[in-house]
Amino acid sequence: MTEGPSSPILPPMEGSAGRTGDWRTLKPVVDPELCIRCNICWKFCPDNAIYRADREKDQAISYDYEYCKGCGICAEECPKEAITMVLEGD
Amino acid sequence: MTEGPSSPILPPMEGSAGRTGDWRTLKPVVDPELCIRCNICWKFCPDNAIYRADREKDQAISYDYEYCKGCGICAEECPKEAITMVLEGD
Amino acid sequence: MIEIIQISRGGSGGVTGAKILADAAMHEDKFGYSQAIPKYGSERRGAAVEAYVRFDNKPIRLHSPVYDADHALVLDESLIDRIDFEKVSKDGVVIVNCTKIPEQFKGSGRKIALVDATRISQELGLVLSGFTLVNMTMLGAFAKGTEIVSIENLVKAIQEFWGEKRAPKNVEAAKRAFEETKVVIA
Amino acid sequence: MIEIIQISRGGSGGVTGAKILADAAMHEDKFGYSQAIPKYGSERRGAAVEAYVRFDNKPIRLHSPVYDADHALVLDESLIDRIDFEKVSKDGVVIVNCTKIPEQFKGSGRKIALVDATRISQELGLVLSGFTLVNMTMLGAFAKGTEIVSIENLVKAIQEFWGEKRAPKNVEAAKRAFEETKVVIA
Amino acid sequence: MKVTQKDLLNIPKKALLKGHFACAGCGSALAFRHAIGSVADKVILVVPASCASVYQGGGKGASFNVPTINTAFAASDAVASGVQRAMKMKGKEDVKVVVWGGDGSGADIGIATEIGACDRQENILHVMYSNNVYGNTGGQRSGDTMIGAITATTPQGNTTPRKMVPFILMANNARYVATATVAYMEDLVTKFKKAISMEGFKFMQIDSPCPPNWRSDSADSIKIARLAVQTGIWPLFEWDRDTGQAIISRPSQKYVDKENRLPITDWSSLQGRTKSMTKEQLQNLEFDTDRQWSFLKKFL
Amino acid sequence: MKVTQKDLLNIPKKALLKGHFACAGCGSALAFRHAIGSVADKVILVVPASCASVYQGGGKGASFNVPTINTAFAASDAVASGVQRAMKMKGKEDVKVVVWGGDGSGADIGIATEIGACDRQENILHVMYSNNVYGNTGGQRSGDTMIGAITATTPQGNTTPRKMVPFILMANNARYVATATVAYMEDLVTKFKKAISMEGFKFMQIDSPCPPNWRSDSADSIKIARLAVQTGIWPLFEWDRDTGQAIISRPSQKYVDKENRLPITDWSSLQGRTKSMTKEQLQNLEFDTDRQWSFLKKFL
Amino acid sequence: MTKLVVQFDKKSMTGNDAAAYAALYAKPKVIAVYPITPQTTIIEKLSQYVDEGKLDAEFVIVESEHSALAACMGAAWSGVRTFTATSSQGLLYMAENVFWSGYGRLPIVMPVVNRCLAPGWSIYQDLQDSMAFRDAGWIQIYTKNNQEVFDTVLQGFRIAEDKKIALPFMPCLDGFVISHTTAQVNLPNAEDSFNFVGEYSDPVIEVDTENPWIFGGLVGPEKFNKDRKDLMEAMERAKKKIVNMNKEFGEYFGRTYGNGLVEVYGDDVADLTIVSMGTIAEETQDAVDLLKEEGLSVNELRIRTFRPFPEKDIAEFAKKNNKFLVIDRSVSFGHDGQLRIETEAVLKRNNIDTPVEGRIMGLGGEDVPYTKITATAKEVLKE
Amino acid sequence: MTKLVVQFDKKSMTGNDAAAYAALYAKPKVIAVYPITPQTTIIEKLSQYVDEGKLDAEFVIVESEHSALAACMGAAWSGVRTFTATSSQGLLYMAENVFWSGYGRLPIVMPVVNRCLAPGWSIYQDLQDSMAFRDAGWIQIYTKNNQEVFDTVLQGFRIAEDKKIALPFMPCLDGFVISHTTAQVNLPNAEDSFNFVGEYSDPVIEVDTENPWIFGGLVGPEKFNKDRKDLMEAMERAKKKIVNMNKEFGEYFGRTYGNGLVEVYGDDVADLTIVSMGTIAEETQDAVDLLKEEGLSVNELRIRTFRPFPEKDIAEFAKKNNKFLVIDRSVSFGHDGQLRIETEAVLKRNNIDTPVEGRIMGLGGEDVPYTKITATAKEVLKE
Ligand SMILES: Cc1ncc(C[n+]2csc(CCOP(=O)(O)OP(=O)(O)O)c2C)c(N)n1
Ligand SMILES: Cc1ncc(C[n+]2csc(CCOP(=O)(O)OP(=O)(O)O)c2C)c(N)n1
Ligand code: SF4
Ligand code: SF4
Ligand code: SF4
Ligand code: SF4
Ligand code: SF4
Ligand code: SF4
Ligand SMILES: [Mg+2]
Ligand SMILES: [Mg+2]
Repeated sequence: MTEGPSSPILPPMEGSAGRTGDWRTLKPVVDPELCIRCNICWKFCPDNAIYRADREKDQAISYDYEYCKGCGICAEECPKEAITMVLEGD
Repeated sequence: MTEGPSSPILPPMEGSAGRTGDWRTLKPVVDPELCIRCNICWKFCPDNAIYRADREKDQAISYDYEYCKGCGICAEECPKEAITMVLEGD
Repeated sequence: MIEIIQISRGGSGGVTGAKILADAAMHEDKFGYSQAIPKYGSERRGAAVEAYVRFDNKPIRLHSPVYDADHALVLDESLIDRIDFEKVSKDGVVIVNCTKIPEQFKGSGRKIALVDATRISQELGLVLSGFTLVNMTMLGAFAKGTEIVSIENLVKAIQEFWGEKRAPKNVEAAKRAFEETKVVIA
Repeated sequence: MIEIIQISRGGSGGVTGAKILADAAMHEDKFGYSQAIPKYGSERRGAAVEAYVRFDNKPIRLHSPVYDADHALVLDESLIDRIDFEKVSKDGVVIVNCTKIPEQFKGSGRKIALVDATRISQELGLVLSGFTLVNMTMLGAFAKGTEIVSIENLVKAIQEFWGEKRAPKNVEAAKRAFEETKVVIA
Repeated sequence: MKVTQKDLLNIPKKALLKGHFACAGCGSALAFRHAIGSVADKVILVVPASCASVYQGGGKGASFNVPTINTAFAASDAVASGVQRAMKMKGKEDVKVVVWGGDGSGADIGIATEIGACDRQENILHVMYSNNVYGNTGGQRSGDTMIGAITATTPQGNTTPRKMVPFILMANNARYVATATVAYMEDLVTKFKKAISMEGFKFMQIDSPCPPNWRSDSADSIKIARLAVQTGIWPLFEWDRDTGQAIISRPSQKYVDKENRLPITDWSSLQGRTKSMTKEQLQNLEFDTDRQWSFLKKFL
Repeated sequence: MKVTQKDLLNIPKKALLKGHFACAGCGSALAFRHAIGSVADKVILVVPASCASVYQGGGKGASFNVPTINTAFAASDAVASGVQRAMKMKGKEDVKVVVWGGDGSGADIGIATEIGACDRQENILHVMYSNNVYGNTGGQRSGDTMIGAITATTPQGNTTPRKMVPFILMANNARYVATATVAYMEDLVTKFKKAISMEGFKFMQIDSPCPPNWRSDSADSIKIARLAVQTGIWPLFEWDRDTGQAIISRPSQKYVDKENRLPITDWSSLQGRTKSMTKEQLQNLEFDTDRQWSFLKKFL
Repeated sequence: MTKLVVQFDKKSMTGNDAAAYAALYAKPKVIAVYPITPQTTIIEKLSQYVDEGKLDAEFVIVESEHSALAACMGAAWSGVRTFTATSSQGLLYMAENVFWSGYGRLPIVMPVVNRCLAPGWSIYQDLQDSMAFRDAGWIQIYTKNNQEVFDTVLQGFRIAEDKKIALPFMPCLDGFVISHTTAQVNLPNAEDSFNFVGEYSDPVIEVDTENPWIFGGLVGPEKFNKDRKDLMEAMERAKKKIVNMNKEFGEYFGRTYGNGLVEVYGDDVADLTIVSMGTIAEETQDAVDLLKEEGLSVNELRIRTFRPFPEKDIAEFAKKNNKFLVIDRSVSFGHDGQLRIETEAVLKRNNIDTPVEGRIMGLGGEDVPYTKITATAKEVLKE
Repeated sequence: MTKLVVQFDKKSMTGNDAAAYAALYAKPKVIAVYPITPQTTIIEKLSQYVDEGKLDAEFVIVESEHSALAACMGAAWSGVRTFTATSSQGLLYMAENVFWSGYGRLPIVMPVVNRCLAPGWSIYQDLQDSMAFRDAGWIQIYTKNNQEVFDTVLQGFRIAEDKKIALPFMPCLDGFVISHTTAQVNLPNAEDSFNFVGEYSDPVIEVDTENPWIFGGLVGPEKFNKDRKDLMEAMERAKKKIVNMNKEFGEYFGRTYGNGLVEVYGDDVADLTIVSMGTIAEETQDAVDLLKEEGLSVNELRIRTFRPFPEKDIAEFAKKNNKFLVIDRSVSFGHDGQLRIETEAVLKRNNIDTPVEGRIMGLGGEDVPYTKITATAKEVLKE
């Protein structure tokens, strides 16, 4: 479609809304000790901002703070209360 | 609405489509002898072109040929086959 | 240019008839161009429907109804009064579906082409849901009465329109009418 | 005419704040006319939102955003860089929600009004679905920092907007900010 | 409340004046005559584009003897809502607002408007007379066209099942839903009068034979409609939100049991649009009929 | 065919790229991430005006990693039909066409288009994520708004029952109809994959929490959605035309029996839009919930 | 109408609030609504008024704009005052009924909050939406600020409901820059406002169970042309009505907008006249002042009423002036800006030599600050 | 394009048949239809072609015009040739998508069979319907007879599908007087016709599962204006394309229509030039001949292409001529006939003194015979 008309066409792109991590007031922090690597938090993150836990490598989840909006769902849904929401910047 | 705008407004009127009896090719004719005054034909006439039979006055149905379109429903539905469709003009 | 007005009843095939008449004129060497304009409205079965046909030897650029016709085609005798014959040329032909000169024309000196189209059509089984299709029949009468389209070209047009299967009856209707039509001076 | 640019985060009440600031300016005898223009876009909670406010002593006929502001209101310190301070008057005041002079302004010679609006608002319970509403608080700081609207008129505007039931907390926030705001030269 | 033939004879109003523009043998006009005639006055009609916008008249006068507002094709239920709300504000809550429209507006282009009015529980009655086609434009397929029926846009016969608007509105919580047919006029008028007496959104669908588009003999209109009931193609029923229950109407009761139904060909052979249906088409029509019955039976 | 959490973990595609424009805690975005992510490629999305036209991105780039056509509010199912038909003509019948839209288009303005596509048995899947309001315009009442919920146009709480689009489409002979919720993601994705594998018109309605319009804490999105199931407000089920039968989905099975349901207030108290509901409003909501269950039970 | 010393309350409010106030004060009986940005806050406000009992009206929350206008049409046919509002795609979606209301002579008042048309999606302002309906038989007035929105909506009911006019009325206000911008409005009280508008007691049209007439049915060419001719004439009468209404409003409330049809700003004669509509026209006033300060001779002719199009007023002003610069915020693609086209046409028709330049600006929410207007004016002056 | 000695078959057929033939020969892949008088016979014919296997296309019988055009849009985005047709209320009902197709640059071909707009109900011809969409970014050509309908629909696909144009195409034909009137059409055979149109192999736009792009999403003012500017330029390019297409069509099929944009009939210079469109323009040719016979100097400028508007061609012709009489078959209520307005505008813009008279005729199917045209011409000549 190289010579086509000028009309609104967009390619996929990470961060199309910018660094959405900026939107956060509260920040999720995981306690790797408490985390049982169940990935429920990962499943429910609307922003895909959680790096999966890996049971085999015994790795807890971690965050992509660049994009995590701090909604708090992960903390709410974690069965082990392994995630705490802390004030951004604190 | 006397001084209102000029817009399409119509009053009710008999014969708004003209003398629809003209549309007829076949014409229903009733045999008053056979007619049992049940008024079924009257009921099914889409053109309201049948004058009701009157049991008390012992009167058979009759037709408003000015408007009867000659559809033939009355003849078809008459339980006594008291109505015949004849060629118009015959 | 030849201009024709036709009146028929919805259901009797008038619109198709006008179209086929135009087709036939197209085949005439002396014309080559034609037009058929149905006047649309509430085209209910049985209600009066007008149509206009023009023949010419060059493309026709008019798009209006025919106001002053040369000939008139009346597919149903009872509709005669719907046409304003003041505006139909006295030199033209009036083709009517009936057996004798209608009252209205008596003494008019008009050339009337008479044909019992209803009977012919019915005899040929040209009946659809109770309505007799007199359109093709009346075209035969038109050919005979006016002599401006030949029966050959008319038959050609009918055949093209109806296709192999349905043409024969319709052709037959036109031909029989062509034979049976009587031209009289009223 | 005085022109103000405000930046805030969706959810912190910036748009309402700008409106109430305009209301307050209307009550000032020296102005009487004002305007508040929120810049609409995808105003998601947490996303940056600009708004523009104008004060004047005659009806304002401009409808464009403020390009060259006299003063700037920053409801969230992290948003400072979203404003092009090249275009904000050096003689004006920058009102920021923070406790010490932000890096960006150090040595700029700018007049900075500092207030810990987040704390004040939170202490007063001005929190909605997790978001701290610093808008009224920052207006108190604006009044103090710029001295172009009086705290009285600000309070009046706040009261009018929020109505009897909800006004007190908001008034309190503005008043406390008015007291606590420190104006410094950076 | 059951209307008898006697009641029909004492029709309170000549709602449809003679000499109108409907084709000879038109079911829709017949239904109009009795249904609208049964409610003497205080009725306002709202009519979308359809045959009813033609047979109501034009030129110098109208065949409809009831105040009527014509609307755009998809607008009627919303216009009717506006009329009803206005009447309410004027303190004329006794005025009944009736939409009289075809299956084109009722099942296709206007269905969002209709569902919207139903959702808002507007106090109106929508009568959808169904000739199963876009009659006014010359007989093209509508969402209510029967499987296998030839229309101007489905020259080999329609292939999709009927959009059962009554079921859609039952699912959407209408106050009252009913089907009717001109063949059983007492039943039709009974339902109409019942519907109009209720508060909320009411809907009726009426089987309305249409000789030119069904390519049928105009004399057969009633016969065909009766056969639609007897073959099971046109189940007659009522559904009331208050009970959540459907009731099969008397004329159809016998045909709940498939055994008792007449063969579909009794019905299809009388119409040019269906008489040449293939075996497969007939099967599909039967299948779609069964689907309707089985849906219905869940609500008995 | 049942999708497990493992399957979710092995999600074949990042359908929704990070850094998108949905609000924090958006259920719709979450549903998108898993549902669209579950079908690696050969999907074309059609998106009507809605929050999805915003959170898909703009400016320089898009968060949707799937080809997407934006349409007018009421046009999506027809545009999707055109896309699917074109793909068919191009010999690309393996391409799946999915409408991803809100309850505004799905239940209100676009419902005629949707029912039309269903009627034609277009081979498309319509996913209606429902946040029960017009989210994109700031939270006005939609046809899918719960009784009693405060919206921008119903400041005292909505008064009309929900327009149950799934039921409407069951009545209209859809190939497959299902409800789902972000709270039970495996169930959601299972249904989505099932739907997309079928031929014909498929429909799914997804309960999609919306913190700004529900006036709820973004952290509670999943909790509220789960409670909607547990209180019976949001019955999870599937309906298949082939069987004509509805199946209550696992997470909802326990709540078929009203006894087992949690009190509605467990759900309503978490949301600003519902927490001040009057007793009467609560009763009406319960009544409407019962209505839905009783409709559903007829198809079990 | 008795003259009153009307009390005002100076309030700051958005343009949409101003529209909602005017609607509230006119007491429509049926309001039908469907949301679209940037119109939404009008209908949200009205829903509050109704909910709070401030306004006794049927509030119909419909499922689409097509139905919103349709419901108003039903109410208008029933002879009650009625109101709705829309924007952009919403206006397009109700297109059939927009024409129906115009040609059907239904006195509905419907503010259009101007927003551009998709695609691409954009919620920002230009005039493409309402301009697309300039054939539809609606009166269109383009407002310049919040105050004028209130005043115009209020006037609208009286203009529309005049039996000699009987046309629907579309007050247009620029999205966001008016609709969502807070500014001062001198708000008369509810009673004075309603007194000005008056009760809608003698409807232009009214369906009536006592008189079973048919509305909007089949017509032949003759009747069709009669109705259309009356519609054209009603538009002519509307010009007078708008002028009178402007005057009367002035007497009553102390404010006028030019002569109601057009508004001149600056000197009566100048080297260059800027012709425009909406907020650009108000911003132009600052530009005119600035240019004057710089010693340039520029004035402004604001077209307030676009339908009916004020041919005479434009022609007369052009006759006295030297050059026109028309700024359009919309385009008829494949030709030019609509205001330019029509302005040129009336100049031609009236044999006026004043040359006309045209610029299209501010599409899709593009900002048009006075600096841009002054720059353009200078450019054109130099030519 | 190789030149061929193309064989014709002279056939008599209605204008709608001619449109259906052209569509058949162009082999669209997706056809979506919704009936409305007087368009119906086009779609009925196509349904037959598809049913009989003469045309291999998806035939989508939708539930409204909004969806008819929407389905075509989906197909156009998918890169296949697509066709629909509509009229009057149907065009209004699809309004949102009409604009969407134009601004979205979707090369759909959609004949509009011109019919007036309700209320009252009338199915007869005038140009009010398509004229209302002159802002929508569609190319509009108004045909004068059945032959031109066939030719124009055929040309339409190539014009629309040119990547440099990428605009939807609306051939307009007067209801009944063209659509239902039988006249002669020189019909080329299917193969030659298709050869002329060519395969739509390099779509202007194409959604693609390999390239997950987003079509028609959110845009800011900058991108918005870029797209609109390109649309304006595409309209300019379309003028050239239409001229070339007319020429090429002439070489191929031996017929042209003026220069494609306008067509002059009669002498190059005359005392009076009648300017009109559609069938009135053809009927005018008879009027011109007649007036000439009577010794009056009258010629005709038929506007074939209304969008893009042929400014230059009209201006040039006006420069040579003495007086214009514009006959409009539609009105922008509250101003004047649209063709008159735009003609005046371009004359003004080009400083041409030729005076312009205007007449509105033929609304709602009112007949406009050449006698009426000659009478009007004489009246205007006398003034
Ligand atoms: C928007 C729009 N599209 C199309 C039409 C043309 N039209 C008028 S009536 C009609 C069909 C009506 O069908 P139905 O509702 O079934 O009523 P019937 O004519 O069969 O009585 C159509 C397609 C129209 N008037 N408006
Ligand atoms: C014809 C038309 N009317 C109104 C709008 C404005 N509008 C855009 S999105 C929207 C609401 C969408 O609601 P929903 O479909 O539930 O999706 P959500 O925003 O909740 O995700 C509205 C009203 C529009 N774009 N087009
Ligand atoms: S939900 Fe909790 S336990 Fe499970 S992976 Fe996340 S942080 Fe770990
Ligand atoms: S806080 Fe919300 S956005 Fe951030 S990682 Fe947790 S679930 Fe994702
Ligand atoms: S149906 Fe027959 S028997 Fe009965 S009233 Fe009529 S004519 Fe008489
Ligand atoms: S033939 Fe038809 S129209 Fe005539 S009376 Fe009998 S039923 Fe009525
Ligand atoms: S076409 Fe059918 S529905 Fe319409 S008037 Fe004729 S018979 Fe009645
Ligand atoms: S408004 Fe609701 S649905 Fe829309 S993006 Fe925000 S959370 Fe999601
Ligand atoms: Mg029908
Ligand atoms: Mg929603």
